[in-house]
Amino acid sequence: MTDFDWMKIPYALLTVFIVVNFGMLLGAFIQKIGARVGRRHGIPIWQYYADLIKNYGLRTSITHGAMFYLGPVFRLTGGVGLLLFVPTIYGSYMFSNFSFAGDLILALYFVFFGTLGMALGDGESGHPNAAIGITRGLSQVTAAELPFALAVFAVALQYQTLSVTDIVAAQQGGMHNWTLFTNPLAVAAAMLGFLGSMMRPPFDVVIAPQEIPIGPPTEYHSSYLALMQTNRAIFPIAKIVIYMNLFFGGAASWPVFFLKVFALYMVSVIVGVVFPRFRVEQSIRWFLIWALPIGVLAILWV
Amino acid sequence: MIVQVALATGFVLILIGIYGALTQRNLLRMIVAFTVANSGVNLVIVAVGYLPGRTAPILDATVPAAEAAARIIDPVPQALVLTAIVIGLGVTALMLAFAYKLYEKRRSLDIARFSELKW
Amino acid sequence: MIKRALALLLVLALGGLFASLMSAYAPDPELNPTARYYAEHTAQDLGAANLVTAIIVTYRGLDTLGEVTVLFLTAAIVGLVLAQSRRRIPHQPVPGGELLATGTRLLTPLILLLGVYVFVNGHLTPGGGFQGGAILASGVLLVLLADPVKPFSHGLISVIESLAGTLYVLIGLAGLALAGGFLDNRILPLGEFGQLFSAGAIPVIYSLIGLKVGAEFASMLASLSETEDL
Amino acid sequence: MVSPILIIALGLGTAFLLGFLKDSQRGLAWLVTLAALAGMSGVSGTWLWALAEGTAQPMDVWTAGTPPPFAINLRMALPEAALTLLISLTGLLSALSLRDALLARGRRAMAVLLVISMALCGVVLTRDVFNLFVFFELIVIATGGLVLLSEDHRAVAAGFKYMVVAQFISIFLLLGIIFAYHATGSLNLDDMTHAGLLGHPVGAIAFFMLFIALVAELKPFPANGWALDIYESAHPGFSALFSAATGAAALFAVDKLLLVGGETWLPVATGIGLVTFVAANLLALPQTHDRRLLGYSSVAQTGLVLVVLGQRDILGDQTYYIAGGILLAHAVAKAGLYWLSGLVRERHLEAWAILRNSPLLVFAFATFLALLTGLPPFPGFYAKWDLIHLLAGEGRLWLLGLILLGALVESGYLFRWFGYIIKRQAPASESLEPNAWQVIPVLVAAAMSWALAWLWGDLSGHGNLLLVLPLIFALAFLFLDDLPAWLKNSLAIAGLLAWFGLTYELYDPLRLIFAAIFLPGGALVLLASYHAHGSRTGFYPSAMLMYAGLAMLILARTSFEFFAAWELLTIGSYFLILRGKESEPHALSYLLFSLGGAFLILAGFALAAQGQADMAMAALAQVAEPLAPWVFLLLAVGFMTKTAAIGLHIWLPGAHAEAETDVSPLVSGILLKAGLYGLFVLLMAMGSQTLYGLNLTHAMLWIGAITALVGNLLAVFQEDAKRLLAYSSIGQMGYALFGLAMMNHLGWLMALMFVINHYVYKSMLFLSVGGIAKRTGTRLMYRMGGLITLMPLSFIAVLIGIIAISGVPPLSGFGGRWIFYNAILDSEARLPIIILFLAGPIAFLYLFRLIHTIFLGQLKDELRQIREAPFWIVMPQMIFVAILLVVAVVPGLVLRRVDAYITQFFPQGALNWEGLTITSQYGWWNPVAIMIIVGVIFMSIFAWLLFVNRKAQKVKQFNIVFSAERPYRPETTHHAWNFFAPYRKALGFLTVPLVTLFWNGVTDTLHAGADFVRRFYTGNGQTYAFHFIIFVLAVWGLAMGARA
Amino acid sequence: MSPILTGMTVLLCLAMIVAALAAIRVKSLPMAILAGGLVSLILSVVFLILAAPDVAMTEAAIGSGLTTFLFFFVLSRMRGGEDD
Repeated sequence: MTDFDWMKIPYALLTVFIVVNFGMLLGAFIQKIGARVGRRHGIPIWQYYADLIKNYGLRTSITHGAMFYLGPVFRLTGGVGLLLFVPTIYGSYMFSNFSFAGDLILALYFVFFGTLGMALGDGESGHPNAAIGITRGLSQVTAAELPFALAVFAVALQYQTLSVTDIVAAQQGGMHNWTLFTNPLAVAAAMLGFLGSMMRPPFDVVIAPQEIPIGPPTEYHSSYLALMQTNRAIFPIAKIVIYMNLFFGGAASWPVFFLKVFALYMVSVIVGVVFPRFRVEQSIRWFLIWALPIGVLAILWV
Repeated sequence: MIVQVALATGFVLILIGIYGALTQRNLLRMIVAFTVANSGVNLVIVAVGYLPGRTAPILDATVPAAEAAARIIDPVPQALVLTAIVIGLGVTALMLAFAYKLYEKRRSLDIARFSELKW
Repeated sequence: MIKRALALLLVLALGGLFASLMSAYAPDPELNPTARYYAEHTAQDLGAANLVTAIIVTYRGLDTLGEVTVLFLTAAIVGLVLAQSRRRIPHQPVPGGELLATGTRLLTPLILLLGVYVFVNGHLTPGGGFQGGAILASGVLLVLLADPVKPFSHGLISVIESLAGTLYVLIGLAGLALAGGFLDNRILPLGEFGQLFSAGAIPVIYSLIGLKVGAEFASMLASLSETEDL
Repeated sequence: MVSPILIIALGLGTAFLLGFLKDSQRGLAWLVTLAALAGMSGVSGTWLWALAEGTAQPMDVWTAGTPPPFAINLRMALPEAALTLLISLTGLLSALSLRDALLARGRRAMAVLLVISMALCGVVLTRDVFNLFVFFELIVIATGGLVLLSEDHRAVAAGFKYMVVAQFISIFLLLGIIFAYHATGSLNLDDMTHAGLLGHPVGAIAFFMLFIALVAELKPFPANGWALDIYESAHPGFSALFSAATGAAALFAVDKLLLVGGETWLPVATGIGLVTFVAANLLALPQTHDRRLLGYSSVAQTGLVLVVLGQRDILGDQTYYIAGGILLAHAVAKAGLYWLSGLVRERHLEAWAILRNSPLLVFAFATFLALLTGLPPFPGFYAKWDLIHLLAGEGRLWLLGLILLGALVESGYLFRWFGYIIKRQAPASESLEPNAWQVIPVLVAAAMSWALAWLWGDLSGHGNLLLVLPLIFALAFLFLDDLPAWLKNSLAIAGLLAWFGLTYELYDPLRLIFAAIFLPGGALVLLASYHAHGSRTGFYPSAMLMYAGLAMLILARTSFEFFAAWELLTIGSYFLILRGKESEPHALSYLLFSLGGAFLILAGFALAAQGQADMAMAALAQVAEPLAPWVFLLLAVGFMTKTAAIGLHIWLPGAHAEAETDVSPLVSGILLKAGLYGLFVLLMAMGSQTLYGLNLTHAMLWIGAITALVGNLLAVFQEDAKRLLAYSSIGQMGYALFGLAMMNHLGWLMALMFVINHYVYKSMLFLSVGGIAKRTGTRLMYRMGGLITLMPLSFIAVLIGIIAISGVPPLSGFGGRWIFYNAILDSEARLPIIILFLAGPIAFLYLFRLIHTIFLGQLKDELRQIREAPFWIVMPQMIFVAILLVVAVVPGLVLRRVDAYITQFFPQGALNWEGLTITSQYGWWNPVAIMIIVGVIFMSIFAWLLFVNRKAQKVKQFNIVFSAERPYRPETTHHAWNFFAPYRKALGFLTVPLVTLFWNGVTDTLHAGADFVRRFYTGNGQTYAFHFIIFVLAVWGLAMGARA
Repeated sequence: MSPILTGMTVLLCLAMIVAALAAIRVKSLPMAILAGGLVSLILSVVFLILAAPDVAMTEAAIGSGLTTFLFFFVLSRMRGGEDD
């Protein structure tokens, strides 16, 4: 834990910059893989940049009200904040970001900041499908968060600390020190929860295009959408960073970081390819029946 | 001996009265049963005060005041019974008046018919 | 039938209670201290020959006052109960025969006299206010039977009733003020033992009781006689 | 001093004198009657005064100038003086109340009234057992007569039934008398005691007969059908006398006899009293006839006094103080209620709603109710306290439990009735035409109630509650009730702040937090009450009563003070909750749970005190095994009732939701903290306790966790916004309970954090939601929607509130969560922690629903015209918002000192408050930094978005993509009803209202059982005779069985 | 006390019990009332034997006399009531 100094600000911006780019490339890359597996061409690797630039470039004269306006702001603040409250690269002063402001718990709870804002903004759009999407999303995410929260707690118990840095530090010195191997139950629970929070099949009914036109953000467009797209690049990675730090030994350098994030991302992709989509209550039950007991065991086992 | 007989009779009268009061449904018959029971009570009270071979608690030539303590029976139960008899009459009269009043309402003396007030 | 059986059962159980009472009972061989006190002190303290009377009028005078009050209450309540049932149109009951009427006229004064005799001598001989009062009432009853049509003088009865009652209470209070306590008979001289005018206020009180009891009974009977046939 | 015999002479003489008056002079006769009764009251009053002041000595009055036992003697001592005064005053006031009936029936009826008053006094005064019989017969006959004063023709039958039973009674009484005389040679009660009546062969049976006959006059269950019929049909003026005076006299007679019987017969009396008390109260439950209900209550109260008399062996000198407290309270209240019933024409309980037209009469009714149920500051309260303590000290716990159970049932039906009065529709046909002669007795009784309250407080060893400043302040509002509401509100606020200022020095840091919430916090919530117009009758006395209780609670140093304060705040808040529109059943269930909890607390204190009448709260720490865990259990469950822990929570949603707009924050934000305060005090003193190997704090941990889970889950499925908040409170209290039960430093800190936060955001949310409900006319969220533009300030309050509750940084809720995580790392109990984890995210669901369905989505047509909530409702919300922000940034402001304070209990685990970062042994948290970082990121993005979209305009409502159609009806586009349908499908099974079913089952069983049992009162006088004989034999059998 | 007196007492007592049973068992109400009066009347004799002349007088006058009379007085007002 270090205190604030002004240099942290440019360093933090650098982290954000790297992660945004990585996130966009990663997203496109995974789309591309998916397309290739399906024997399609897929999108070009810079497609996300093009979309983003286009949307940022668009001007809109429409708003549905104050919260509609603030929704994307909340959302992106949530993503960026989450990223910045956690040290990205272990042992690096540059990329320890603003982790002095709080520990693991801060990150855990800040996840909801964006979700809440998004839900509020969507709500104000006045579109019933948006509201339905939100109820589904919230219902599912609360169920999916449970095993994750349990796993986090198990890890905190295991290492007797809430400091992310300390947890990563405890996992250094070889793969066998990773939580993955020292506490496999916790990791299993967390990974099941992870699937649920990535908005990928089989847990993607929230934004399922077939049923509802793109779910909660139905009414969002132009620069509003651009902010969300930015967040969509940052947020999964910020989450994965937490997973990586807690369970997979963290990353001491950017290459390791890229590799681990990519690998974790792929887990959800692969699962998504294999399973059909769940309805919300099904996924809630699934988390409660499969993921939750593992989490409970993880805690009891520590 | 005589005391025991009187006592037993008194108790039997009480029991007969109580049995009558519990089984007769006619208001007047219930009241009659109570007078029988009251008679029994009075007999018991007097019997309890009786001492064999003594005389009534009235001082006169045959029972001078000086010998009274050895000659007379206990006057207290008699005084009590006097009161009880009069009170018994009062209650009986009152019950009769009530029975009359009830009969006036219903043209019946069956106690089971005066049970609107319940529960 | 169940009711009878249950009643029988209960009565038998009560009989058991009474039986245990009887089996534990043994007559006193001697007078108990209270009775002994009365036997030894009454003549000299109160001057009454009839101990029962002495107890009723003086020693346990408060009971007797209550007893008179019971009759007073009963008369009042019987009056109250039946007041609502009074006939509105006087009907004509058959008057008693000439013989009865004449006999009544002859007998009533005698009966009343007998009643007075009984209560005035209460402190000397058996009998007293209650018995005398009952005899008085039977005189009234005779009048009622003989001539049901004749309006009965409630006013007179009421005055006698109130007067006797009030005087009774006042004498009691006089005992409080002048003698040893409420209803003490020694507010009047005890006189000579065995005489009519003796035993202090006992004859007076017993007379008042007699009058009051007679009046109450009469009032009760009168109230009843004025009811309607149902 | 005048001779006490004058009481008798006066009554009797006047009764005889009335005969001199003409029948037409009824008015005069009535005045004479009044004068005589006044004279009797005067004599007894003088005696009472002289005896109490010590200027006269107890006196034995001889009659006939002869010493007892040879002549009848009367005794005048303190109890006799009090009872004769009670009797003659009741007679006097009943004569007023009976005026019309007496004038209609004439002087004979008046004479009967005089005679019964006299005879009742005689029963009290006489020491002679046969004299007692005579007086009793007088009472029987007079009762038969006075029953006839009723308009109800069924009264004649009731009178006859009474006489039937009275005949049986007199048989036993006479037999008992003569054999007792035979055994002891005396008719004098004192002589009988000395002569050892019970030692004689026939003595025991003789005593039994005397005893059973006198007890039968107390209308014991089950031999009391006749009495109930009389209560139901007689003139209320007479019923008042029959209940108050006859009951008192008969009880005193039984007491005199019990002194003869000695200790052997005390248990029998106790048993009869207890059965009567419990059974009569249960049987009263299904009653709908007001006077019969009061009859059952009378029977029950008499039974309770009999229990007290039966406990003479352990109560000793206290017997008369306790029995007198209960008896006088009962007598005054019951007489008052009967007189009051004369003003109500219809005979079902709802008809009493007519009283609502007169606040004075409602006040009188409430006074009588409080008197009957033994609430402070009335005598029953002091008496019950001492009784329970003495019982507990002797280990008579069954007795204690049954007494409290009966008292609870009694409170149940009485307060249900009060609810009817306040809430039900009065019969249209009826109007309240107060007749001065009937109102005066009621008001005198109410005044007497307060006088008794004063007197008993003065006599008690615990100090007079009526001298406690906060209570005086609260009661003062009764007199100010006609002032305009704003003026009273200002007074109330000033009072709260002034008291806080006065007592500031007295609080340690922990208490300071509670005091701050109760007093200035209360004042802050009261700001919202400025919106009310008119005089708001009844609001301020109730609210200030609650505040008085709260203020006294924190300062309470002894268990008595604590409990008195507890009862006061309960009753005050009950009145407050009852003010809500639909709150009648909920207020009742609130009260019942609260009283049930209070009784547990009382039992706990009593058990802990071990026979002492009182104890310092701190002395709880000295309670030793094996008692300590039981004390802990009782107190903890009692307090958890107030915090609505699972299983005891069902009162809360209705009570909080149905309360008025500015009451909900009072009862939720402030009142719930009283329970937590109790738990704090308990845990500070007693720590962990183990019962049968079960660690009780561990059990509390589970309860807290399950409460949090179920509370949150239920909140998710509410359609009613205030209910949602109410369930949320249950969940929040679960968290706080959990924190406390963790029994570590941070757990307690977390609980305190919840105390503060919950006060702030729940008060705020209830105010905003209340304001919205006020404007929209509904609390159903699906009827709202899109209100953000119309009620922006309310929206801001709700937004801040839900962010705070959900624990999302940067607002203050996060601090609670952070401490929570640090705390559980110290805890060994993992399973309950897991349950609490489950609860966490669910909170998010209901909170989102709250803000979404009210403010977001589509606006309904009918709500287009509404305005922002009234200023005075919004204003406190904005203050709360400010507080939330401040607490969010500098939580140390309040928590630091508490943290240090807790260290004395748990040295381990204190936080480090150096600098801006709060550090624990596991992690850290820098609220300022979080606020700045989030703020900067947020503002930068926001500024940018504003900049690029600077031309954006708000579009029309339906400018949305909607399946290529333009929706016309806003209802169709506001997704709000059954908002979390998938969740319900997945987890709905957890919300089956098992607890509600359980409690409903309990009450239904009680009702059905009572309804079944009461059928054995067939109404047939002969059946009642059977009951009597069976009763006699049963008591005999049991008494003999117990002896053997 | 002489055996004759004792025997007489026993007989009187038996008579009383019979009369009492009659009072609660006989079909006709007037007969029942009379039987009740008879109990009182015999009782007053027993009182005399038990050396209680005051009580005997009272019982005769009030218990058997006035009470019985009251019964008949009331009964005469209620034609048909006796059959219930």
